[in-house]
Amino acid sequence: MINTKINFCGIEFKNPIVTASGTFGFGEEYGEYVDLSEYGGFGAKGLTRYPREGNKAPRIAETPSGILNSVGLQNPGVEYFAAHTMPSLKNCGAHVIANMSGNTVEEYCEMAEILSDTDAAIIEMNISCPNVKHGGLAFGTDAKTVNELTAAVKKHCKKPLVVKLSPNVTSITDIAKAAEDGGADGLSLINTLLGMKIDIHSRRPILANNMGGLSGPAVKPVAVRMVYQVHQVVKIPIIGMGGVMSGDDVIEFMLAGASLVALGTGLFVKPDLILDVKRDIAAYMERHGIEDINDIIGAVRLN
Amino acid sequence: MINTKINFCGIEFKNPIVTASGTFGFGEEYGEYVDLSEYGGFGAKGLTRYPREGNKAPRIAETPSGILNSVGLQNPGVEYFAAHTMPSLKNCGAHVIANMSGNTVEEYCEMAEILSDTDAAIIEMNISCPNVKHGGLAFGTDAKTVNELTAAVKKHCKKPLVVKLSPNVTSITDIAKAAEDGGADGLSLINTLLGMKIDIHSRRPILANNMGGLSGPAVKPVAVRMVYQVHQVVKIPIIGMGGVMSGDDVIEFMLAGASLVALGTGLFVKPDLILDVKRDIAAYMERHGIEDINDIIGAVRLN
Amino acid sequence: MKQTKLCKLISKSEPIPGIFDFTVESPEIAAEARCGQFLHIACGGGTFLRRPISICDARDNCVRFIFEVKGEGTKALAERNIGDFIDVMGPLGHGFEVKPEHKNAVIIGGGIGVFPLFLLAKQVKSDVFLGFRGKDRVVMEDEFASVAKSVTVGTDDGSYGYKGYIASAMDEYLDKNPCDVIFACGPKPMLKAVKAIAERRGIECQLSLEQRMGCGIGACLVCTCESTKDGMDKQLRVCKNGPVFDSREVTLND
Amino acid sequence: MKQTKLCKLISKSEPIPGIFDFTVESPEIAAEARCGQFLHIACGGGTFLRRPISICDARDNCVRFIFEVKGEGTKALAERNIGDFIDVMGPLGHGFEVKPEHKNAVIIGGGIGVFPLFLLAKQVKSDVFLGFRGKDRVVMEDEFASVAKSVTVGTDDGSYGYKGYIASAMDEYLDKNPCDVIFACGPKPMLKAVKAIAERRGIECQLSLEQRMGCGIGACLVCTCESTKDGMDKQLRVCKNGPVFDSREVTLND
Repeated sequence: MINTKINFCGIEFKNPIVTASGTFGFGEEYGEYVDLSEYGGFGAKGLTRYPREGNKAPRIAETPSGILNSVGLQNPGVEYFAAHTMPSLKNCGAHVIANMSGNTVEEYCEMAEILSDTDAAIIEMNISCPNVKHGGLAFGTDAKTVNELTAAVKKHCKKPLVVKLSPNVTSITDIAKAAEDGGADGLSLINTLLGMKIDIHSRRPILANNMGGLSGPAVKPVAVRMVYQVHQVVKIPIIGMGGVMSGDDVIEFMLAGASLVALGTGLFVKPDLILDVKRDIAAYMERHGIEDINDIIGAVRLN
Repeated sequence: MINTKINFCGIEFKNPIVTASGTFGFGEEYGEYVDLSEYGGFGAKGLTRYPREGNKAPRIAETPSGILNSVGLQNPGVEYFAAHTMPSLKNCGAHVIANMSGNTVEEYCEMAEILSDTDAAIIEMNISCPNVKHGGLAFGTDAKTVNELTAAVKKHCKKPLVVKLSPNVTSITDIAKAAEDGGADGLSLINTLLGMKIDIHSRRPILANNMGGLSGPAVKPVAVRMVYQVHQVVKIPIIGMGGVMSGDDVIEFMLAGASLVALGTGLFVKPDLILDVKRDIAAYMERHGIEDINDIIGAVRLN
Repeated sequence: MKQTKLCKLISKSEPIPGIFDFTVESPEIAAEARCGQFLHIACGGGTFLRRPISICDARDNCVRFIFEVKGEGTKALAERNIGDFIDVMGPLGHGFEVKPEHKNAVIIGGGIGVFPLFLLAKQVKSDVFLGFRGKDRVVMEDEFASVAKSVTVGTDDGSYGYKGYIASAMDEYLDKNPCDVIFACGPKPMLKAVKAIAERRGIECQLSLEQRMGCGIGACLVCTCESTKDGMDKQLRVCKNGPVFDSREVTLND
Repeated sequence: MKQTKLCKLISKSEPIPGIFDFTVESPEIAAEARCGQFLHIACGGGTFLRRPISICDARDNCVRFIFEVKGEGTKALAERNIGDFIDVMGPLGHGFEVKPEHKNAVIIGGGIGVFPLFLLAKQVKSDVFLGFRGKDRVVMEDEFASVAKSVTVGTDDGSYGYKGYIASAMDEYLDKNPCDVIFACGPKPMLKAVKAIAERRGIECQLSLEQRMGCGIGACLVCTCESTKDGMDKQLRVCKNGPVFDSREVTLND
């Protein structure tokens, strides 16, 4: 009998498969294709302190083996989520990873408090947002800012705090260590790579927001590399993501160092991807005589 | 009659199509498929001060819509190039863009001097190399280092100096401005994104060097974004590259701000890609009534 | 649970150049399909995302959809052969709502926007207006004629039928005839004109919209259109709240 | 100028499960092809790079190649139908060198490494050794028998023919027979064994190597193998200097 249970930040996940925030709504739509209890957990749509309408459309552009998106954090706000959405998910059979984005340190702290009083299992903090009080530079691109933000939020957070890292940085390991030093209980990576696609006939970017985040299989090599690098320098566990399309991809992220792995853009192609993934993982474990999936976390050996 | 001539750093290119260093050898092999005179110019294999054997194989791994490579700068050294290779290319009908990588500032300066006395049209400086005297951090990831390196090399360089930027940085515009302030005559971007691919069965990275550079259509949205961002903040011209597979892709890079556009990994799939590209560009110009290709450089308008 | 389905391609034609008329076998989709809904199709050819393609007809355990080759995905789809299996999600979305009070219905379609209206036209005996760029792009006229009260075809260039925008033909018709609902699908300028006409005349109007889509089921929030409401209801999901909307719900702003 | 070619697939079979035997039409490639050279094939199926596949035979304006389905690319290639056009570069690389002094030639192949040896076997009357994992993986025995002096087939598991590694069968043969050249293609452990045997016996030996490739023509320097020389000649290009090398030129180190 193989074990696929993972203890992540003290919480038991029945399997290592979760979903990436922003690709899965609040579970309702994909729940019509696969029972949510098939997942170890799922990442809920990114929340902000107050409701947001998001960007104008088009919000998506297809690229080779990937997509650009710029939804702009359309969401009903953290209070609505706490009062209405989370209660309805209480018995869905999978852990809910709430995801929050803030304009200021204060907003992050307030959201952490609100989410701490819900049944969300984990609070994931998206730090790829512009820091409004400091010229709009993204929180996630400066190690000191990440450290201070994490430390501040941690004081208000009664749930495991996972910091979601932006890949648009010179040194992912510096940012990861800063988050760990600030008290993060876990890390998730990678968020999207910033990209742009131009319609050559109209001479305008396809996205109404001009630029957007690249995700999908195209970014997987960058994601695997960053998960590997981060796993080498931190002790806290990692949620790996970036272009997962199969169970083999999940295994690759786990070998690189991820304890949990998120499906994301791949769901748009295969809404029942989790079923293939679970079958492939079981086959891989059997083929290689692996009894406990925890044994493969970070088990890659360099050449 | 349409004009496709581009004046780049004072040198006239008969069309904006060049090739990315490292994908085209020294022109010999692809010259058997398409006469080199079809190209505006071509980027020669990256040179180092002394000959290098490069990394062990495998040096390539396929990824979704791209490849990882880690050749490790195998090359006969700059002196061999100056004495033997460049003379044989003198009448090839296209400008040669020599490309150099150094371990130290001094090596870069010596190479610039040696290459200045050849018939290379342009010297392209790859700054994605580890700075051996400073803990091995890549020159290209720190703006101050880039500025100082560029200024130092510029003093030894009698040809237009183009600095090739690494995309593995938090702010590509900071690095670009640092190179411009240091005296760069032009910029080329993007170099490859650092990535990794693991063989899940052997649990080892596919590349003997473990990590490698991601190129191909997968990275095009990142490349177009960076070319656009850099074009907004510098006055010097840009060679754009990253996943070009068609004339439409060339146009996209030019709209984003590139004056020349390099074919690279796409050549592995279509060795005669330049012919398709030139045909598509002519068709685009005709369709849109564009008489001078210079009119589209940086002509994207934001939404 | 809903599922993606591998549906066998059983008939294929190219009624006018670049427009492909496919019929696939799927008793489940055929039974569920409502007029105005769409399929989300994995086209192959190295493209990543599925392509939303409207349902044209559904009967005898089969679903018919007609699409234009616009890019790599639709090109690859067009190259499929009879007997091949096509990976389909659907039927998806909220289609046209036919109500008992719809006694005098008008259907108006422009270009490739006529295809999603056929199943509706079979269901509601209507006066149908079909607009095309020119005579060589006219398609499905006879099929609509076989199920409609009347069919008026127009071409922008006047090469066939009514000369000018088809919305004008409809507007002239409405001057003299009763109408309690307009169903429309077509390019945005046409939809804007139809919306304006309907609102000026106080006629209920249902519009089928297009937007670049991701998941197709309402989870990813990329295919939004702007509603006339504010706050959290400002952005509606074309794939889930639509693709068919009451014209008073949406602004049609870019 | 050299060109990529769109070659029509004119025959296709699957002699053993997962191994596909293709023949494409191409007078140019058929005329140019030398034994041991390869084709660089755009397989489709969303894969990016071409796949190098050795030439098995060339005659009557046609080229034959046999490949194993190993991943997405070869899977997509295997799904091509007769009449389809396949995008091919080639013939590429430096093949086997047959010299007048090769009076007593031995050919040894292992697994899918037997295919690149067939055109050679037609050209040089040889004693042929073919090794496979087991009886159910034996392929092309009859074809080699029809052109060779002798054919010895072995299986690792002893289920057919010589029991054990085929290099050992060859070594035993060489104890009793003259030989002035060995041509080999197969998995690396087999090549290492053959190289050792040839060098111990002082027999010329030509090895066909494999490596993950990029451009296929020698420009990108990714498909290197380690030579026995130093400096700039340390890394040889499998696609251009090879795929066939004199065994004394290469180390076969990983």
